[in-house]
Amino acid sequence: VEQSDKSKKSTGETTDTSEVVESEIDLTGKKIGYCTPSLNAPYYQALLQSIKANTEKNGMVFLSADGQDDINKQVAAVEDLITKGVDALLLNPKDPDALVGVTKLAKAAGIPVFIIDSSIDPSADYVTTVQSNNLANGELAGEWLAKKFGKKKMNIALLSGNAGNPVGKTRKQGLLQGITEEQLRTLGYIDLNIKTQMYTEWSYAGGLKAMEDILVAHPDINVVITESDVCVLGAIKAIAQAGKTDDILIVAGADGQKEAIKYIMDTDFYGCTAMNSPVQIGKNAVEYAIQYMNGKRDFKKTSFTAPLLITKDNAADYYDPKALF
Amino acid sequence: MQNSESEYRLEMSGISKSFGVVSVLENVNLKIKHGEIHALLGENGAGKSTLMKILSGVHQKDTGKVLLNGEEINPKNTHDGQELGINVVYQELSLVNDLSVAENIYLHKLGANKFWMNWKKITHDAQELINSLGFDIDASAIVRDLSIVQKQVVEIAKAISEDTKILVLDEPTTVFDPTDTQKLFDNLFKLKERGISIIYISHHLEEIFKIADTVTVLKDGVDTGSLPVSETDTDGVIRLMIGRELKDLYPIRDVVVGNTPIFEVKNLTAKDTLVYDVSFSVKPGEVLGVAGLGGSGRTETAKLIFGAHKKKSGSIFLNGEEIKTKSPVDAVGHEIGLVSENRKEEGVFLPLSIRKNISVTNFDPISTKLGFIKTDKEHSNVLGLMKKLNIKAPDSEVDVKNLSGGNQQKVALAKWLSIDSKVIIIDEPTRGVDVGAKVEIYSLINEVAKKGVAVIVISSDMPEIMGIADRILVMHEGTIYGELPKEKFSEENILRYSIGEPLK
Amino acid sequence: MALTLKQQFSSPGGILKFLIKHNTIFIFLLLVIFSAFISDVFFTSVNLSNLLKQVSGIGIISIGMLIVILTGGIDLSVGSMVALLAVTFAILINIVVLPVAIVLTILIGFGLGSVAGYLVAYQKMAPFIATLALMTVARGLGFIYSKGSPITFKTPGGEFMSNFANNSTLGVPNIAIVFFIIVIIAMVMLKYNVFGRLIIAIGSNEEASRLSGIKVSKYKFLVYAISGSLAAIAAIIVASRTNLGSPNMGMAWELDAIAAVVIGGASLNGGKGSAINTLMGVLILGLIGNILNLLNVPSYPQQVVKGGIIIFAVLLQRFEKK
Amino acid sequence: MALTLKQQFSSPGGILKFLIKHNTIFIFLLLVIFSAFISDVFFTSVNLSNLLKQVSGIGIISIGMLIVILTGGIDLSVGSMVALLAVTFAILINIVVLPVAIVLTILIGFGLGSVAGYLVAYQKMAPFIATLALMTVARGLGFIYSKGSPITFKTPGGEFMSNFANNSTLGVPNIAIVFFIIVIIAMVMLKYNVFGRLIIAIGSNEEASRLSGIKVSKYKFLVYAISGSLAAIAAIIVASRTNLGSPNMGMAWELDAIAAVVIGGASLNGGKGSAINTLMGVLILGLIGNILNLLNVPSYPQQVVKGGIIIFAVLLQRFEKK
Ligand SMILES: Nc1ncnc2c1ncn2[C@@H]1O[C@H](COP(=O)(O)OP(=O)(O)OP(=O)(O)O)[C@@H](O)[C@H]1O
Ligand SMILES: Nc1ncnc2c1ncn2[C@@H]1O[C@H](COP(=O)(O)OP(=O)(O)OP(=O)(O)O)[C@@H](O)[C@H]1O
Ligand SMILES: [Mg+2]
Ligand SMILES: [Mg+2]
Repeated sequence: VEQSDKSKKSTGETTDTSEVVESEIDLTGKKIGYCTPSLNAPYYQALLQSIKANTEKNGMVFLSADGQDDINKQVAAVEDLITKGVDALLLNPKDPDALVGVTKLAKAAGIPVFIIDSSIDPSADYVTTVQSNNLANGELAGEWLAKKFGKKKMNIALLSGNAGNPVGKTRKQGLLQGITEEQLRTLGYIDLNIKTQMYTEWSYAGGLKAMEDILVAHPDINVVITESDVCVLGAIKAIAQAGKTDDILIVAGADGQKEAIKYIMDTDFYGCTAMNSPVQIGKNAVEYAIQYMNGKRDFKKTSFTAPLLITKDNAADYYDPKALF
Repeated sequence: MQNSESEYRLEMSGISKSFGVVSVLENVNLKIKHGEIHALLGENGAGKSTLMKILSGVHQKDTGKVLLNGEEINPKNTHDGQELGINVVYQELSLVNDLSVAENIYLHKLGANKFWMNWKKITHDAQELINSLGFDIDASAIVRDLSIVQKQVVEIAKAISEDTKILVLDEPTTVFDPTDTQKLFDNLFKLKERGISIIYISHHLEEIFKIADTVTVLKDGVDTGSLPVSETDTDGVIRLMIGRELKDLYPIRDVVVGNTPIFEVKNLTAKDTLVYDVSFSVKPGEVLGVAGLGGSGRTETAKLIFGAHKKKSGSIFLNGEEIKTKSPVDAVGHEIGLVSENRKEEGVFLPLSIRKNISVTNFDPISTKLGFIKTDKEHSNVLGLMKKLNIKAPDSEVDVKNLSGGNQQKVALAKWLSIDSKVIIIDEPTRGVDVGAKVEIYSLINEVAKKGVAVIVISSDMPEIMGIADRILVMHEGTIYGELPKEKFSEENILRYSIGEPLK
Repeated sequence: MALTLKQQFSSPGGILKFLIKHNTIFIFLLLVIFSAFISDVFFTSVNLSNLLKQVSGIGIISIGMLIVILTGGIDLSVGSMVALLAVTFAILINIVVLPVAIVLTILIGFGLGSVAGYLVAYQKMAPFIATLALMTVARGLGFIYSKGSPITFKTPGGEFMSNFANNSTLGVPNIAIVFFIIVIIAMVMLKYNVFGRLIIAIGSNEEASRLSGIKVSKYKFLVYAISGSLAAIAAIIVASRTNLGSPNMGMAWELDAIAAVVIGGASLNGGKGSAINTLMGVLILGLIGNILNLLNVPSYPQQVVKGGIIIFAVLLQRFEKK
Repeated sequence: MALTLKQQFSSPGGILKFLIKHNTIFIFLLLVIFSAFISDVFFTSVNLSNLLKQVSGIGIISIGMLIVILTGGIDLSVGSMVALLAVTFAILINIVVLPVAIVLTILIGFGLGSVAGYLVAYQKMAPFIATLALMTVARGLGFIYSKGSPITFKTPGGEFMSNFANNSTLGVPNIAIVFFIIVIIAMVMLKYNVFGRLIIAIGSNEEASRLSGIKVSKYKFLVYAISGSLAAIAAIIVASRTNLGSPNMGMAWELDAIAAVVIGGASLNGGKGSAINTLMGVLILGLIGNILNLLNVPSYPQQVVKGGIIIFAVLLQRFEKK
């Protein structure tokens, strides 16, 4: 596994975060196509912007397509991208198996495919995967939580994104693994008590409603773990409303959204989150695509951005109020 | 507003109108005096309703001129028409089912700018209006719950308001029994005295001679000029309408009626309606008339037999064997047919073509085992029926909603009369049908009876029921009050039974 | 059928009539009693006030949906409209003073609703397709204006709204009070106001209404505009609850709103339906979601159970009518 | 109004009549010509075959939706049904032989549709609410059976289906052929078969149908069952396209299907609509998405433009009728 260097989140949209990549061939007019599974979350928007900025910075043309949160629509979107003709396809697959077919279509059309952000089944035809290490990130957060509580009893509520989401699932696994591994290491036993799981549809309002009901049904909750900052940001309102900000600790397995980092800096109840930087992924993805065009072929099958936990200690380094995400 | 200078309240001159390529009115003239009851007559599809709709603003004329009190008017919609004092009782019921009687009566006023409802006042006023018309309907009732007769009364009440100058009644009595009709006439005379001009459309010619001062006849979209009622008679009017003499309105009944009843009803009682303990029988080939006042339960009885309403007790026999009709499907399975009195809501499929309307009861002979329709057969079948019933339409593909009222009625009849039945119940067979077409329908009923079918005809039209029935049952308050054999047929006898009194 | 039976009762007394007409209330009460039995935290004031807060947004658009449905129409754009208007409000609150932001948002809601109204009333487009198209357009605009990210309230006005939306007066959440006021206005309008009666008339028989000289197009236009305005109020409320306007808000709310109206006994053919029953429909739907969460029913089965309860409630309603 | 005008032409010749009746075809052709002009890759065989593949799934459920809408009903459950049945098919294909898996899936689709049919036809529930509830139930069941994750085809049967779904015969994608066959069957049934006649009769006047002795409940039941079966076929196709069944499939497809039917000129009040026009509606919607992708319109504005084109197409339709 190749681990790319993780730079600090540089300053937001006002400053240019994109970089010119060295290239021997002339990149002018080359087309980079990116297919997002959805644009219904700021994260995806930020990722798209990052890829776009890096593409254009290098003098290439950026083409995008949106899967609209529907596997079949994403397949259609990729087909349309291939029809248009691109020199490299960056694919963020909504489903690891469902998009295998279109990677083969792309290959048949002579287009290299780079899997971005999410994973794909190994049977697919692709050059490499560029993503955050969701599992490792989740583990870091889980370990942090277990350390923080030590022997103290945890009553956990889990706020998830939406049903059946593979990324969410990986992060959740990471969190749980982190907690249990750490407990085994330091306590010698596992004490994992997840009292409820609720889905938030990755939205503020969903998190708020879920948290309201959780607080009524399980008043003894003292930890909220979540697959993403966005699931919990609305929930904070409910916690504050119930006057429980001193009793409940929030731990997120991702993403390092600026609002979350701000909470980590300013408060004690938002314990940590893990960095899942769309800026970084976008940058790396375009870089690899350019390297491919320059003839490089020996890519590792997976390249992660470095796992990184954001806590009070380092939050200020990663806080950029102007960032898109 | 009263303009005494012009002799006529209303002058329509040179009116032409066509729907697409179908020309409906050609250069029609109509002049109505102040305080006159003017009858507008004509065959089905002659264009009477269309002319009135032009007057009220529903349709726009292609050419011509309309003068009201000598001033030209051009109502663009019914709102304009009402502002001018033109109120119409349309041929097809046009009430708002979910509102109360009072609201319906004052609906057009509600549209005019007021903000708050004055429930008390409109209910009170409406109640007074209805009472003054001599009818008994709760003004706060929801229209949906009214019988069709009551709805028609509401329609009429709605059209009569203080500022009415011209009142148009397009076949107002088709659902009325003789007493209701008389009440309406009394009211019309009162309005006439108030100087209101009334245009009266009807296919009941005897009514015309009772109330109208003047008649205008429309034929094929052209008017034959108007003449005072005193200068003509029924035959004269018929000649103007259909261009020939009409010898016998009612065909000779030369059917041999069988001896053993083919159809029998015993002690039938309804679960949800007023009908109770109805018993009667019909012999093959017999035409059994059912008379009674509106609300006496004739329609309900028919629907009960047909399985459209729920039964509480009683039994039905066909050819001596008891049958169950829990739903219309069962009834149709036993070859029982019902032509509903409410053609618009229950009789025809307005958006569908004549062909599709007629075929719907009768796919067996025109389709294969797998249900594929033999289109040639269907066409010839439908065209034959259209010809037989003289349905006026360019072809069988015209949507029924574009037919005139009378022609719609014929389509509703054709649906049932074309198929093999053992029993057929016809509720108000000639509602809105012109005299010429009535003869055709009567002959058809006769023809059906000749085949040995038991025919039950419900009718509020006394001459009609006496003209075609072999025997008449009279209903009163939900059950059969009396039976009249042919020799005792008279309006007086029917009426006596209808109001629950014995014969003299 | 039902009406014939209904009529049976109509003469004796008003009370029985009322009970029959508002049987949704019983179904609601039944669910409340049932919920109180199976969950001991259900009947806590915190939970009840949560429940009210959770339903207020959808409740307000349901009232708009009701009046549209009364005319025989439908408004699929309300959910997306909430998103677009929440974003609009969040943008506005950060640049103008609060009252102006509120008024402008409502006016924009009215304007957006007017587009649907124009297409339906004057261009005679099928309401379903006109509002479906606008649903797509509004969601798209919401994403464009917000650049895909939520816009946080940053001004004192925003803070005020946030406090308002999350606090209660006399134990009743403020936003629920707003919702109830809208329900009461709708009730009064539908019963005692000419406008209300006329929209019922139009939904019940459009042709007859036209023949009675009612300006059908004008009223049809207005109901969509009002629905848009109510979507604006709902947007302000839900945005204030979370302190931000996000283009993801109101996802599929149109379906919940329609469901609430229909559970409240309204007919999608128009002419039939009442505000109080719609309120019950809203509460029933909210309650189902709430109690399933309290009972800790896992998410997947929750959807199954939810659908089952809806069917059950509607069947019960039919049964009660008998 | 439109019909009056239509009648105008009805007497002279059949061709003009046909043109008027099927004006959706023109709008489609107009869009095709327009698309060919503004994008040089649009008219490539690859793109056209992609387009056909992309619309086939929604197209098939649109035909089911059409017959439901013809009776005056609506089926909101089809999208979720596709998800549940795709999962079902994926599970089945991994445990039984292909033909059995196909037949069973269709039978299950029929059974699920029957539930909606039973509620609507025999329990007299409003179709909107009955199918909305089932939509929730079906989605939930899809998640339960799949445990929330897609189920991949693992057998040779699966491979066969995957090849079938992604390949073409004589240049036409196989799944489009399936779709076209279904359209043709629907056309024939609606025009030349008693079943079609009767459902149109029911949709145009249910009471008159009942009094004509038509088994209204039976036919209403059947249309939902058929819609369920077609959802099963659509599910098999879309699952095969991606080689797996996922509970996330078919999200909001019910709206696309309804839109296709309505763009095809059908009336949601029932009694009006045709299979060929629904096909056009499906193609129009698919084409709009395709051409916007080809033109590289970004996602957010794409939604706005898409909504705009739908409105435009429907208005054009009205205009052409005049
Ligand atoms: N909207 C319309 N579109 C097309 N044709 C129409 C329309 N309305 C009426 N017609 C046609 O115009 C003619 C006249 O119809 P109209 O209703 O005026 O007749 P009528 O004299 O009132 O007949 P009836 O006695 O049966 O009521 C008929 O042939 C009818 O088919
Ligand atoms: N929808 C209804 N619900 C309840 N009662 C009704 C309904 N329609 C009619 N009735 C009642 O049933 C009785 C019979 O109605 P109706 O007037 O149809 O009888 P009828 O003898 O067929 O008269 P006609 O044929 O002259 O209309 C009346 O008392 C009426 O009030
Ligand atoms: Mg007429
Ligand atoms: Mg009757």
